[in-house]
Amino acid sequence: NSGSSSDDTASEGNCGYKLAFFGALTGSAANLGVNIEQGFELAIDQYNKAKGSTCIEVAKFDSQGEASVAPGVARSLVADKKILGIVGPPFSGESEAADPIFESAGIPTITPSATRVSLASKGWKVFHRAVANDDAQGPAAAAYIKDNLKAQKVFVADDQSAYGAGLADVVKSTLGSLVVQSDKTEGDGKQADFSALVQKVSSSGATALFYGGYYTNAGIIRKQLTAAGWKGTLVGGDGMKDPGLSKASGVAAAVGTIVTCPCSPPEAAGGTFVNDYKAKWNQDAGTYSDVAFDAANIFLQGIDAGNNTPQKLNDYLKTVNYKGIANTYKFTETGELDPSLIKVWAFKFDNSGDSKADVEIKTS
Amino acid sequence: MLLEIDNVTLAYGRIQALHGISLTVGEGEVVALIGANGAGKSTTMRAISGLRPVSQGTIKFDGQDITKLRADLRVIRGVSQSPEGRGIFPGMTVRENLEMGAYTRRNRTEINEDLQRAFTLFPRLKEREKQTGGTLSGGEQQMLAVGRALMSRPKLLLLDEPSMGLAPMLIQQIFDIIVEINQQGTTVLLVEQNAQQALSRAHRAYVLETGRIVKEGTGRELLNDPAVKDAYLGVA
Amino acid sequence: MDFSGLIDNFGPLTVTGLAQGAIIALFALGYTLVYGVLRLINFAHSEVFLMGTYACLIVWGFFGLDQNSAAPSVGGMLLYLVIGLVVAIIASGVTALAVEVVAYRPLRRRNAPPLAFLITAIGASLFISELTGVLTHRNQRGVPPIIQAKPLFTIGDTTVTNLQLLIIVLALVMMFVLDRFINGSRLGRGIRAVSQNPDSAALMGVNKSRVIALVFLLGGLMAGIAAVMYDLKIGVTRYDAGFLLGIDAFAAAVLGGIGNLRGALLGGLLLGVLQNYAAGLFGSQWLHAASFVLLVVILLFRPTGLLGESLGRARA
Amino acid sequence: MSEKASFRSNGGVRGWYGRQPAWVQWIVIAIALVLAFLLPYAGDIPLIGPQIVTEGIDWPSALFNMSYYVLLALGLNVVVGYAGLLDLGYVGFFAVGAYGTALLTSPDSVLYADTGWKWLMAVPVALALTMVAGLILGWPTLRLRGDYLAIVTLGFAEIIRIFATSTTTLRGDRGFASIPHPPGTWNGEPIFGVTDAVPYFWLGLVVIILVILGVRNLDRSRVGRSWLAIREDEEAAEIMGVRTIKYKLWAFAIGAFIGGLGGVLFAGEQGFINSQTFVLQFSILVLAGVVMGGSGNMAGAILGGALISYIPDRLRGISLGDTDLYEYRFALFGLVIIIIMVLRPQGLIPSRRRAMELKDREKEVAPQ
Amino acid sequence: MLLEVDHVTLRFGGVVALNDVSFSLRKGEIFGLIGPNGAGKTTCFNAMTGVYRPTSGTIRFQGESVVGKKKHEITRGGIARTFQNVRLFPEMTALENVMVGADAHHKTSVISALFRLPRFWQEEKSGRARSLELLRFVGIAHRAGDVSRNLSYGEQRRLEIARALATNPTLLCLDEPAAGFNPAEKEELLQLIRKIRDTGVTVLLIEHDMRLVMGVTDRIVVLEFGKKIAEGTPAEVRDNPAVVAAYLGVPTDAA
Ligand SMILES: Nc1ncnc2c1ncn2[C@@H]1O[C@H](COP(=O)(O)OP(=O)(O)OP(=O)(O)O)[C@@H](O)[C@H]1O
Ligand SMILES: Nc1ncnc2c1ncn2[C@@H]1O[C@H](COP(=O)(O)OP(=O)(O)OP(=O)(O)O)[C@@H](O)[C@H]1O
Ligand SMILES: CC(C)C[C@H](N)C(=O)O
Ligand SMILES: [Mg+2]
Ligand SMILES: [Mg+2]
Repeated sequence: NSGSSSDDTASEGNCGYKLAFFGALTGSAANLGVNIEQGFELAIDQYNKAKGSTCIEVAKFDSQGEASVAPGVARSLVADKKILGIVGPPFSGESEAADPIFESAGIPTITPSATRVSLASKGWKVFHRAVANDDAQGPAAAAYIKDNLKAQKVFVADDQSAYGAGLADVVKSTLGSLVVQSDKTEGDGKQADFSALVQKVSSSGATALFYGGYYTNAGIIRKQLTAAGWKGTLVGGDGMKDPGLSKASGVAAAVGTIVTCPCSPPEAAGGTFVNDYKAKWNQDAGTYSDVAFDAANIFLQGIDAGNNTPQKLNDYLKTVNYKGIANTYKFTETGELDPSLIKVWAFKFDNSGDSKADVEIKTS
Repeated sequence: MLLEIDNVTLAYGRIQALHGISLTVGEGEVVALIGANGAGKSTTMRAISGLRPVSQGTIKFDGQDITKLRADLRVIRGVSQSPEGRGIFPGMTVRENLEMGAYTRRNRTEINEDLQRAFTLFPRLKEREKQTGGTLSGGEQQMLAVGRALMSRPKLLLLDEPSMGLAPMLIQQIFDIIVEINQQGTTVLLVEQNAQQALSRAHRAYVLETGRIVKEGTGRELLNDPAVKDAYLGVA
Repeated sequence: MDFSGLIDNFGPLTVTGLAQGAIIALFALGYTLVYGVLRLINFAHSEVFLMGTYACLIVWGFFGLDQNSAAPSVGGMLLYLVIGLVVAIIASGVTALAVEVVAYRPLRRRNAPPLAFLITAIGASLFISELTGVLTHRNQRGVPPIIQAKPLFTIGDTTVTNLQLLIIVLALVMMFVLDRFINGSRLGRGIRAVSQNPDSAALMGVNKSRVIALVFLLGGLMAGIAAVMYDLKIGVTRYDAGFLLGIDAFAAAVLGGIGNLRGALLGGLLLGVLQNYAAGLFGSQWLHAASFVLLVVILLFRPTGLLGESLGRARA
Repeated sequence: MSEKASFRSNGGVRGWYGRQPAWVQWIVIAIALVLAFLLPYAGDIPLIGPQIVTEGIDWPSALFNMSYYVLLALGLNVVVGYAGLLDLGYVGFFAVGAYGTALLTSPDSVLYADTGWKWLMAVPVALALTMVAGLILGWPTLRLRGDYLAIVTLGFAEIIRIFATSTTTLRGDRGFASIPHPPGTWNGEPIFGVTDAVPYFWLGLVVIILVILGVRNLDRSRVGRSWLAIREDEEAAEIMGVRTIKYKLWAFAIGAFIGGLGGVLFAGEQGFINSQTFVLQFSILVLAGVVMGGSGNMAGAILGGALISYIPDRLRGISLGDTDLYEYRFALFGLVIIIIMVLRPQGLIPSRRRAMELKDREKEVAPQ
Repeated sequence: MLLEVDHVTLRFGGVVALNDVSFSLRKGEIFGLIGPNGAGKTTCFNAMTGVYRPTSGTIRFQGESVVGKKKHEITRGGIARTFQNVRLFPEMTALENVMVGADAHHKTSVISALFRLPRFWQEEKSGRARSLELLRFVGIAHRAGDVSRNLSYGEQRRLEIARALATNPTLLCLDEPAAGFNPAEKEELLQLIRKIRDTGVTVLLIEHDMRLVMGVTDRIVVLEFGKKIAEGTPAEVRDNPAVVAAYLGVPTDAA
């Protein structure tokens, strides 16, 4: 228990607190939530191991990713006075419902993935976003389609989720006249027969389809497109960055599918993260696992520095400049990631059935 | 005895409809069951055909205990009922209704013969052959119900107020038919409000009052019984 | 509105719509059959279907087939198809019977009111689909390429694939067989009798329990076939696949006249095609809305569906 | 002999209650009410308290959730239990109430510039809107019977949801944020804040009590009789002079009103709504609640409504070995539904009428 | 004339159930409608009470056409009926069944019920009293609190009459009320019908029991195959050879 800190007593005194994960652990959106939670828990685990004791406890709160469930769960979270900080909520919708409660309780949050632009403009002092918002991701995806795929005809569709539609709108306006046609589908679990969309895409002559939505729908769409003989490329955002896509569509159909993400490749994550994660959870780190890992470490570092109330921890976040495995983090006044630190990467599905880093996309 | 009912009680929920009745029907007999509204006549019939479970007592048919037997299995043994309220299949045509009566039988030619017999007995049904049962008039439905019950060639035919809703001319006819069927070898248990007719055709009869059998005798005896006359035959 | 979206794709949308509609129709038969006899919506029928979608995947899995496999030869294709159908039919049939025994029979024994049946069916549906959800971690499961869609022939600018043709023909054949059975056979007459007047049916010698079980089983068989076709057409299944398509199937059954077999076919095909047209015209997000609007409009003019109830009673 | 005698000769708690003089009955009611208001503090009861309260979700919030579920169950009970109109899309009215409130009060709404109202001002308008929605649904469906009605109501709710998802005015998944809370301050603090759900629960409770009184008055009157007659034999009812159309529409409108109340409360508490909430499963759950509790009986509907919200919430945080039961909550819930219905087909607290009916029917099952 | 059936024809597809039938009822009489099975008697009731709409012809009640009117309007207008196949509200008590009928003329609105305004109390009380009285009148007061499903067939028929009377009809239409009654009970029914008439209600009676029909009616119309074949006093009709041939047959004991 030598500790790396020069101030052993302080860090001893800073034990007995909790950090919380708030997000979907069950329900149809659980996959993304679990990825994040596992990254978060791994960080705390390693911290506690280093300390040799369970210094900081993990508290998990399952919101099911649903806005209607979130407030009640959030209230039970804020009732726990030992909680100093929250990683989450992962989704934008539940953030809208739960963040006001965290705000009024003054508990700092770092979301590794809720990318809706407007979240930062609500005046919440506890809100921090460790990734770029949709305004950064959309143009990047568009740039990739234009510059890397060199597509002349693009079809844009989305699933009408706040996330997917927002992204698709940005892509559409950025691509301008390259967009030959567009469509909207119903959301996850509400539609399985996409034959009308497939037919429209095939007959439009588009060589690229941008789909704003989650991997569940995207997998089916990719499969049905291939079955109908369409040979173009499917492009999507972070919501599609999950091996689940190829599990549904079959690896062969998924190969070549491009997903963008305001994150860096986890395999590029510094240190031993990739292996540690695999060792602990017996599965590969997923989307935003690394960011969640970083977010947790930001809190841990803050606590180590003696910020043992939510208030202090929140103030600490204003000053933080943390170099993690996925990125370097610095927050603006509104809690956004400092623009200079924003990274968007393109990933490509390959024969392994998962997406591998392709290129970092530079917009502008 | 073809049918032996021993001390049967039956309740609808909290309402005790039969308080231990016993009756017998011999092979080849026509037995009438008369009684006021709510006496339990229809209930007795339902107990015999198996539409309602009895709470106590036994029902024996052809020497075998059928108290706990399912209704459809009783049909196979030879019990057939034309129920109160007619119970025709409203969405089936008249012909299909009649054919349903022969559901347990396989011999097509025999079935067809019987079908023709039903049409001869009730020419009206022949006219309405293709009309759905639900659109028949009340009396037509009654004819259909009786005709259908005959279609299974039962050993024991249970008729619950077969004359109900029939025009006077047909009432006469239906009792003639009953006698005819009986002469062809079918045993009949008959519930009737038209006690005059029923008693004069029946070999034997029972009088039911509030779930109990209060009298039994030959048709003649009861016809001339002053109490019966007073209560069920009306002042003529 | 996007008229060109509809007109340019009219032919293909019609064909895929018919294929989807055929699946819906097969699925809908289960609702119609059970409704015809018991006068209640078998809410758990969606899970009867769901079990079919998984059963064939599992058995194909035994042959080492998964979503990443290469397409089998023609002989293999036929073999796998038949095996898949048989297994799905068994799974769906068994599920249907299980639902009948667990959720319905005890209530029938107690002469329970109709709403009670509806709710136990909902309970059974919830139980099966949620359990499937938990066991599969709510993940999708991809379907192996048993039948590689290949264009068979072309009419105008519309190509019809082997799969589409198979689905449509299979649905028509099954419909025909079922229709003959219900309207032509003795057991079929028993079914109709129980549906119209259970007491009288018993008085005719019809074994009600057997008829009811039979009806569930028949519905299950059809759902099993629908499930395999669904797998092949959609390419993916998931714990909520039954619920999702179940709503369409229920709507189709009602549209055609619930309790009416031919109505289910008509309703299914109509719904499938209409959904595709609506998706072409207004955008895919309106596909279900369009089908419900159609349903409401048609029921306004024909309160008992397009073909009316035929298994059921005509006049109370 | 008389009507009373045969209806009241019931055993059990209900029989006991029925036999008490009026003042005893009032005291019982008063005690029950006080206890209901004290529910948020149930956790403080030694021993059993911790068993009752929820773990993964804040207990007062769980209570509030129960309160709007109870409201929905009460409203649906009018439609299904009293008038016998099978409504599978009841969530539609809940949605209309919530969206009505959001449109009038949320800064995200296109109407905000013109209205920008407080919650309380929006309530009457939103409720009027739901009643209109009830009539709009009711009118075309009047001629439909039984299960045809069921699918149309289901479709109606789906259409509402799809509209909410797909039209820009209703903002779909983006939803409406910053919906104001109910008014009032206490010691300078707003009564209805974000972190404490107790006041919301109390508000819900007050609304529930008012609804109970209103529905009870309707039930025990010509209106209730007409509903019952329609349920039993619609044509005969009409031939006996019952204006079936009018009473069916009233059933829809009243049901919609109560559902709308639920929606209004929900919006006021959450502060944020989007189209994800108003899914079909929700309607089906509420229906299950009503029937499980005892359709046609308010006490039953209340219990059923509370249970469908409480059971899943209570299953949070309970683990069996390594598995968190919460994941299985709906599967377990499905089992619970089957078990309850098989054991008590008439519902947990049936109306006397239904209880008798079932008892009678049970004895009439033919040999099988 | 209280009720005028004027050249009414009613077809169901190929079946002509009523064929140019005309007759009329005077206020205060007991009028019989008889004829063989399937002659169109029930259909005639259904046309009068708005269940079916005549293919052609009109039906006027108190000078006003009832064709196309809603069923409940016709009932409030003063025509009440019973059904050939009893149609009560099975799960409601006998008393409640009758109260539904009594409600036909009540004015309690949803609002007054909701807030228990004075009208509610007043109508509820008078409606209940009147319903109980009607149950006594038809002789089943002792079953007021039983659900109607549990009554025997005969009791159900009486209850139907009480329910119909509760709507305060000017004209009461009874469709085979004596079906399932034994002669003694029929005698009671006969008295009951007279009693009803004596309260000022006109009665239209369909019945196959000739003793009852001949004993109680003032005038009779005979239908056969949807056509009117005779009209007149009971005595006239009884001796009409067409009626004897088509309907009565060789007089037996009962007739
Ligand atoms: N389905 C039923 N549910 C409850 N009680 C019933 C039912 N059917 C009959 N009863 C009751 O059982 C008793 C006997 O009725 P049942 O129908 O057997 O009489 P019945 O002799 O056939 O009379 P009727 O001449 O009127 O047909 C009556 O008191 C009646 O109220
Ligand atoms: N909806 C219908 N469709 C076809 N035919 C019908 C319909 N309703 C009645 N009918 C026919 O019209 C004729 C008259 O029927 P109605 O019920 O009026 O006879 P009724 O005089 O009352 O006879 P009953 O004395 O037997 O009750 C019958 O032959 C019947 O089959
Ligand atoms: C996990 C992510 C796909 C979530 C998404 N970016 C959102 O804002 O909702
Ligand atoms: Mg009887
Ligand atoms: Mg008639």
